[in-house]
Amino acid sequence: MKQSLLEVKGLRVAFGDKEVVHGIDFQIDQGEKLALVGESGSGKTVTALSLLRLAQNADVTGVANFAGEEGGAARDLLALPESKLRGIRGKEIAMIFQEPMTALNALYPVGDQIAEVLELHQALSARAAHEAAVQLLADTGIPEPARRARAFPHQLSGGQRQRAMIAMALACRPRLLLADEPTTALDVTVRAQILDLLTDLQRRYGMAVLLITHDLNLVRRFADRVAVMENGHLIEHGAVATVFDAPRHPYTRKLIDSRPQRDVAPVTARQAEPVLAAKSLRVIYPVPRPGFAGWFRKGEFVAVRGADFRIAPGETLGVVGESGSGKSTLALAALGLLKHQGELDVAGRRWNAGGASDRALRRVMQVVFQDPFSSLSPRMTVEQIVGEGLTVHAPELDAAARRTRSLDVLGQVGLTEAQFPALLDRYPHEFSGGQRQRLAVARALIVDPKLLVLDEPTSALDVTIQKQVLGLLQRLQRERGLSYLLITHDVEVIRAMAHQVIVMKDGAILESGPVGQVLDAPGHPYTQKLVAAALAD
Amino acid sequence: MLAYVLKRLLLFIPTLLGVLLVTFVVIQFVPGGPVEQYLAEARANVRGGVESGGSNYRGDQGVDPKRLAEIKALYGFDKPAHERLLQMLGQFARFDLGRSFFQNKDVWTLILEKLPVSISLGLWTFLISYGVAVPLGVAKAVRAGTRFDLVTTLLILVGYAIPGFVLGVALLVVFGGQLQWFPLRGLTSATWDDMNWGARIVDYLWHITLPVTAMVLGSFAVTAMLTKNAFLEEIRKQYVLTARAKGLGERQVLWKHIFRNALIPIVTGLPAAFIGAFFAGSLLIETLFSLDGLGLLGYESVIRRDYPVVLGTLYIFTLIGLLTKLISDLCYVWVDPRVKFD
Amino acid sequence: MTSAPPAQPVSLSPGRRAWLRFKRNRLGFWSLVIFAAMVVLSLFAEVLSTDRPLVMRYEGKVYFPVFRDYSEKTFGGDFETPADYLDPFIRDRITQGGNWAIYAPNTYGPKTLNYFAKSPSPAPPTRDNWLGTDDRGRDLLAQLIYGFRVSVLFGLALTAIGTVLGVAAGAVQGYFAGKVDLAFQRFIEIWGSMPELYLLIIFSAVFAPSVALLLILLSLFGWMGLSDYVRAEFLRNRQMDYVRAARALGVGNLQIMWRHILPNSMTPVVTFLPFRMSAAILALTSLDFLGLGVPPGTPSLGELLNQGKANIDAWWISLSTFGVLVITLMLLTFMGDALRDALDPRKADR
Amino acid sequence: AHGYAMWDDLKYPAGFPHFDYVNPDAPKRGELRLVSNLRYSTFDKYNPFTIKGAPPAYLGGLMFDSLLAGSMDETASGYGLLAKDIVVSPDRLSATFTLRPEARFHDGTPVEAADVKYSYDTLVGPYVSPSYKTLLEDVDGTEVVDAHTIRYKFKKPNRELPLIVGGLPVFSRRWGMENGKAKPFDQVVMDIPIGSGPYKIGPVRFGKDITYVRDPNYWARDLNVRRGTSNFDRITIKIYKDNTARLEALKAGEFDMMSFYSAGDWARRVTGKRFDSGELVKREFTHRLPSGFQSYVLNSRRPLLQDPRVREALGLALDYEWMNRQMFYNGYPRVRDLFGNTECAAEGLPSPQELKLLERWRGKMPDAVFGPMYTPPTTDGPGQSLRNNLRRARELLKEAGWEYRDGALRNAKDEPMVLEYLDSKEGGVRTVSPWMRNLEKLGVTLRFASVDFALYQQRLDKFEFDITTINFPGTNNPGQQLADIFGSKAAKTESSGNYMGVSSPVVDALVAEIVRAETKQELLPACRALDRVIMQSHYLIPQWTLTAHRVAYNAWRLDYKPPMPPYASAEDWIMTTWWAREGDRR
Ligand SMILES: Nc1ncnc2c1ncn2[C@@H]1O[C@H](COP(=O)(O)OP(=O)(O)OP(=O)(O)O)[C@@H](O)[C@H]1O
Ligand SMILES: Nc1ncnc2c1ncn2[C@@H]1O[C@H](COP(=O)(O)OP(=O)(O)OP(=O)(O)O)[C@@H](O)[C@H]1O
Ligand SMILES: [Mg+2]
Ligand SMILES: [Mg+2]
Repeated sequence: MKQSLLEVKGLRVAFGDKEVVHGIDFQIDQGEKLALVGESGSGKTVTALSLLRLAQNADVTGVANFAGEEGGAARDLLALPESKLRGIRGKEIAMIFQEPMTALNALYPVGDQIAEVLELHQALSARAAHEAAVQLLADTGIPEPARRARAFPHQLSGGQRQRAMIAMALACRPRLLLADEPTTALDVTVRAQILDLLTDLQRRYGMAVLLITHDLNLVRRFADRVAVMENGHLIEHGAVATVFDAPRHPYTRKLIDSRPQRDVAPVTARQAEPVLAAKSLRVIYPVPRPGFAGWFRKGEFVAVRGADFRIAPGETLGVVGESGSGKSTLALAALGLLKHQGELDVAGRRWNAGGASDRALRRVMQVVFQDPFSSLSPRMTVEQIVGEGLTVHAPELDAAARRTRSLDVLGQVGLTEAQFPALLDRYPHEFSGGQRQRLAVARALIVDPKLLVLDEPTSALDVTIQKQVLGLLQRLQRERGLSYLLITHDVEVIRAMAHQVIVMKDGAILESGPVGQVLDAPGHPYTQKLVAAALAD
Repeated sequence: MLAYVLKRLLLFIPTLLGVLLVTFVVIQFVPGGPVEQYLAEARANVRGGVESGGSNYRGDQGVDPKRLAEIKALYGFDKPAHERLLQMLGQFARFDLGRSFFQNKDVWTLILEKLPVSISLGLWTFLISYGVAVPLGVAKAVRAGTRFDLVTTLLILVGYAIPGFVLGVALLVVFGGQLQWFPLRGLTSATWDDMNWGARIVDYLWHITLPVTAMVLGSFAVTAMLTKNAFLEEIRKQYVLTARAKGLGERQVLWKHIFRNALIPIVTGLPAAFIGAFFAGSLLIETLFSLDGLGLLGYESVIRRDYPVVLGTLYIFTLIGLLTKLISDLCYVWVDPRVKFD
Repeated sequence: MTSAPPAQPVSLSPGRRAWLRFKRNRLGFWSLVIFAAMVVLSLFAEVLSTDRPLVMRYEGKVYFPVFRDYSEKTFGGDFETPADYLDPFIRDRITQGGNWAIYAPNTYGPKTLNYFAKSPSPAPPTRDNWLGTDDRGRDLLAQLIYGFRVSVLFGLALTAIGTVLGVAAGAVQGYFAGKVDLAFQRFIEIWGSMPELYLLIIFSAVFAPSVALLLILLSLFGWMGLSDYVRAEFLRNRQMDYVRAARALGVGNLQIMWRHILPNSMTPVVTFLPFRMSAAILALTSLDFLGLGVPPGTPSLGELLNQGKANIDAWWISLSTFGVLVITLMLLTFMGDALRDALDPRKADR
Repeated sequence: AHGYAMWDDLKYPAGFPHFDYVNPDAPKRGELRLVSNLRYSTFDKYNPFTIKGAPPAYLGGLMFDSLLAGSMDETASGYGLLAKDIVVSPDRLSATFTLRPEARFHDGTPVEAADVKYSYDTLVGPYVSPSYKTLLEDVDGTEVVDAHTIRYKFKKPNRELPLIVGGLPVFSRRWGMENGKAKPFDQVVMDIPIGSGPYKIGPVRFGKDITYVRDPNYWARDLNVRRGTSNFDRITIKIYKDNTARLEALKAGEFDMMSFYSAGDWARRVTGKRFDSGELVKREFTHRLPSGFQSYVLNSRRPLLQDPRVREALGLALDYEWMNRQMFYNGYPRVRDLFGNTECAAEGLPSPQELKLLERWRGKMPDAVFGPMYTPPTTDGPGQSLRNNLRRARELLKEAGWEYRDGALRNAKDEPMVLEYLDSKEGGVRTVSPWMRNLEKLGVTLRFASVDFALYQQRLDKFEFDITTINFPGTNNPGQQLADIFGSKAAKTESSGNYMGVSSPVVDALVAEIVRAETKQELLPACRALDRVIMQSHYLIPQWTLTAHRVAYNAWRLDYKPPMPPYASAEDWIMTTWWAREGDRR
């Protein structure tokens, strides 16, 4: 019989006088994989953080008994003195944070950050720890792990950062892993690899996992039991099969039934002037060379090698590909935010970054970044963040008009004043990951652009909200002929949204074509693998 | 990076030229050049009058023009300005700083002579001030808003607000004059030469205690507050959570993770302060404790219009200042790899 | 999808929220209140500390000497010039019989010599001069009140100018980096190594001294220190993702600097504010020896400090001036702390 | 002769055993520790004569002998030191000195006429401070008569010149020689001077302390002019750069003697344990040195200050008694005239001789000159008060056409009386402010302006000021310098000493009379007449002076023979005639 590893009773979390988690109970057994699913903003992250007493500015009450090692006495995590807790953190309970960019220390190479845990808890020498860190990175499937270990977080792709986080969490083989959306930025193949890794650890060391995710397929494949949260309450709880087959709560039912639906109009003006056209677009990152040589010359890393594509008005170009294959880089280059080679025309005009046409072009083209948290100014309120686009592109509006417009757009992405009192006056850190993502979407939409670059716009959204957002995007496309450059790992989203698809790997475009053709009759082995993996879900 | 450093190094030349040129031009317009200054000094009675403003009667010396010309030639003022400028630049290019107008020494010797005093005061002040202020700032940040924070703020502010010379005088009177625990002047005792090494160290430390105390007490406040605020800025960021989640102790979180992120403002002042520790003097403290340092040299040379010293020290200090700035810029990159200069 | 309900009245503007956060820092809030009170009081110095009676009655008529000059002859004296109401000769006359006069709480003005003092100046505190007199026999309390006003107003102005210039210069260098930075830095280096003293001497030969001139001269050089710090912060913050996001949004450079980077680069600015202020207060008299500062004899805290140094045994001069300085600095620092809290949204404010 | 006196009234006869004020049997021992009195209180050379650099304090006086030695109880006389004989030619156009054959430099070589000549030539040569050239302007040159006889030639007869040249330091022509060749004098820097004086340079901590050690084989140790002098084995000069530190060091017993120049210091700060115990003693030694006339100078070139009545009125507003009481701790007597503390000072009614000089100018100067001597206005004493003085001032101003109108004192042209006091130190405002206050009562605005020192000098040189303070030094031998201060030629010469702008034939004539005077009987009336004229014209508002040396000394270590000779500076007197007590009682 399995011993209960963690037993949470009556956990309540409040920010100021606003309670966001209203007394939940659950337990995890040793070696068990519990999935925590639920609406975006329902309190999943906060719950996980509270267990390690890391929720800032929050008042946490309740009991969380964590079994001692080798059958030792259980300890209440919420009452333990800080010094004792420190011994548990990272060693017995590790956490994978939802937003790796902000969660990693920007000033240390990721390898060092991983090695640090090892040095701390396993008393490895610096050298050994570093080697172990490289090995851990390799285990998560990062190519060239030795080089990546020396890279700083901002030099990695979203998925690579996430994997670095995972490597860090797994470094000490914790007894309990709190994994907050660990795979959102990973493509299906890598995701499978990570899951295998987790399963392996779980089997070998009896690691228990609390998996917070929106991905129901993942839950189904991976978890033993599932708990569903809505609005700070734990509304359903049970074995995966039971819950999925016979959901009791209406929200659970809605969750399970939600699937992105394709509701896009065919592109009519494929021949019209493209909103965005790229020809042999190349992007090169300078990378430091190790040692003394770095003083004299930078190495080069070609992140995008000669991409050709075009996006017609009203068209969606889906970009899929391996994590780290250069998708975000491609997007940034298209936005004129990175130095690039090759030709790039926006609405018939060449990008000459910084030129006089800059602002006009910006109006045409907006973006949702992959990592919403770091792309939101920490000292600006929602009103300022969302309204800023209007002050730039519609200076004629007065403050009141801007407010109305802002609230309007926010409502469309599912953030309403009813839900969040004083919504406009909140700061980004007061939101959940999914909410922040929607802020970013709202910020882009309010300008009313012609082309929207969406880098993983729904990765942090639960299926219901995801459906709502995708629906919104589709409606806008139908009504206003918006074009999208949509980067995602979610093949379902591609299916629902894209007209054309390009598949990237290692900076190169492997394959491109209409969505049906690429997904149904993939030509390249990588695409085949990708589609197969997606179908397997 | 190397290219950038080279570029910066090359830019030293025009900068130095600019600095020297500007100063040289300004000097041409200052009333009362060295010749006048010399004459005024030669005239002035050694002993001042009683409790008066004003000046001493200077006796009958409508200095006759021939003599004036002689003195001018002595100072090299018989040549036109541009010739003097070129000559000076030529000298400086060879790192020859020229000779003082008023002292029988070349400027290098003067600087080197004064260095021990300046370094003694500066380096200790620097070490103590950063050694205390940074940890204090961190402690204040961690305990922000507590009584500890309040009390230390008060203390360092009092230290800051007491002007150095008032504090110096007070220390001198109480500990030097009344109690006679510490000597009143100089870096070493008269018997220094006969001492063994241990005794010398003790003697040296004994001598610098008062001046360094006077200088250091006021220097905590700014650094400590800067550190505190920089830490507070960082302490609530997400990566701190990650570091805590790893199980790092508070000290490691502070000193490893937050420290480096908070370092930029601290680093900005640091190299300058460090170099300043070697070359900046403190006029008032030096005077008070009868120390012959660069502060006094700089001040007197400006006041007495000792232009070779003014320009020579300016040249050297600017050069060092430029290097410092470069180093501090490189420090930014070292501290934060995201910083780029292009 | 329905459009959102109109803005709710409960919502507060960010400025207001910042103000609330500021107020939540009780120490800072009260510091502000006290400081403001001190400044306001010092603005009324002319009625708080003056050698003229506020109201008086002389031979049946009522006079308001604080507001108007009356010649000494009015009160039976010899001279047509304004009366000296502390002169026993006049004082006797205006308090005889039915005459009366109400004096200000402290009966000395900024320039009033206590001509009738009993002990040589500087004299220690007495009933007449609550904080003693300075080295020329002026009442120290009056000096402090008027000196505080001049010094603080000057300090505020100089700090404001210096901070604005420093932030602007630093922001431009840090944000644009590259060539702009290289050029600007060289300019600063050259500018910064100007022989300030000589320049000032030249100025003092050309211009008549005034506070405004001093303000301009000191402002010319006062911004450089801060600009380095701001530059460093901008150099770092301009690489942040949110800046990239703003740029993608089409926000102009100025707006990015102002709205996105500056709020995140305020640490040195806020930290240095109180210190700049107190340095400015001291700078007010630092150029007196060139004849540049305030007109000689104008009370100012810096001048009192100099006097304190010259008369080290007249402890009441140094001590009281120093007290005022410490208190000012303390209030400013606490206000700075509160300001920093106010600017930090992560500090919970509900 | 064995000596020379300006007015032929040598006090000591030939062969006198020693000066009266020395203790001929004073023990030779011990150490005297002094503080440097120089403004740039460091030193970087041993050559006290060249322009560049700073020599240590007292070096010249201790290391060099001169032909004649002065005595401290006479004003204008010298007795043979290096010279055993001095002969001034009847036409006063030359002076011949015969050197003592036994005179020796520190290196053992005899002092010869060539050395004297060399010293003179060097001092008037290039590289040397121009003040020597000014001083020796009227010297025509030297002539070596024989190895031990030197003759100075003068351009014009001047009773003072023999004393001046007799007082020049004499150094060896071998000083600064390198390999038998003389270096240019400005390169003689660190070469130890070769003099013949009683002390040599001992241990030195460069830029900090210097110790002079007594030369036990000093050639003149038994000479009458040197008997009982130079009693300390060592004289150590310590450098303290700050006043407070210096004072504290004195209190801590770091030196044996210090003079004070500030009334505040003297009255309030010269206290402490050692004073209580009697180890340190605080004393004022009244001297007879000319007090000079430190004054507020009214620049009569300025239209507002042309009228003597206006100038007098300004002086009436100065409440000296108040200042002395409230600011100076009653430490200073007032300056009353040009020749304070000397025989030249005028008093009471003019004497017949004075009248003779003045009479022919009657009408060209204020009549008050013929009345009793000017006394500065006072506010102390029966019937005297500031109010009375101000009333009088108002009357004077009224006579001069100035009346109070619209908030200022105005003349017929409606110009306000606004004056500026120029100073180079901000601290000067302290002493001016009470005057400013009193002037305000008259409606006169006096503004205080302080400017940088160099600028101040410039403006003084060009006479661009209304009022300032000048500390005119006094002299026992008034002469040509008066023409620079009061002469009408000087009034038109930039950077002359005639700041007041005095331009009067009377004054010119009186100055000429003084310069021409052959005897004291001729000199004194002329001086006194000048004194009366200048003071009654109100160009100067006299300030205050000091007629005593304020000295704190260590009574446990030092001893001396009272009384103090009247014409000595404190340090000189102490260094030369005091001696160390037996054993250090500390
Ligand atoms: N610092 C904070 N201050 C105030 N409210 C907060 C704060 N952090 C989170 N919240 C609120 O708490 C609620 C729960 O947030 P949490 O991050 O746990 O959501 P989540 O379930 O993880 O959602 P997501 O799936 O979008 O990440 C949200 O409504 C959020 O707005
Ligand atoms: N600043 C940088 N310096 C050097 N290399 C970089 C930098 N940024 C990204 N890279 C590298 O470029 C490659 C492409 O990165 P990019 O962010 O475009 O990947 P991606 O396709 O968006 O991946 P993901 O799906 O994981 O977000 C990655 O291998 C990454 O390590
Ligand atoms: Mg979350
Ligand atoms: Mg990406």
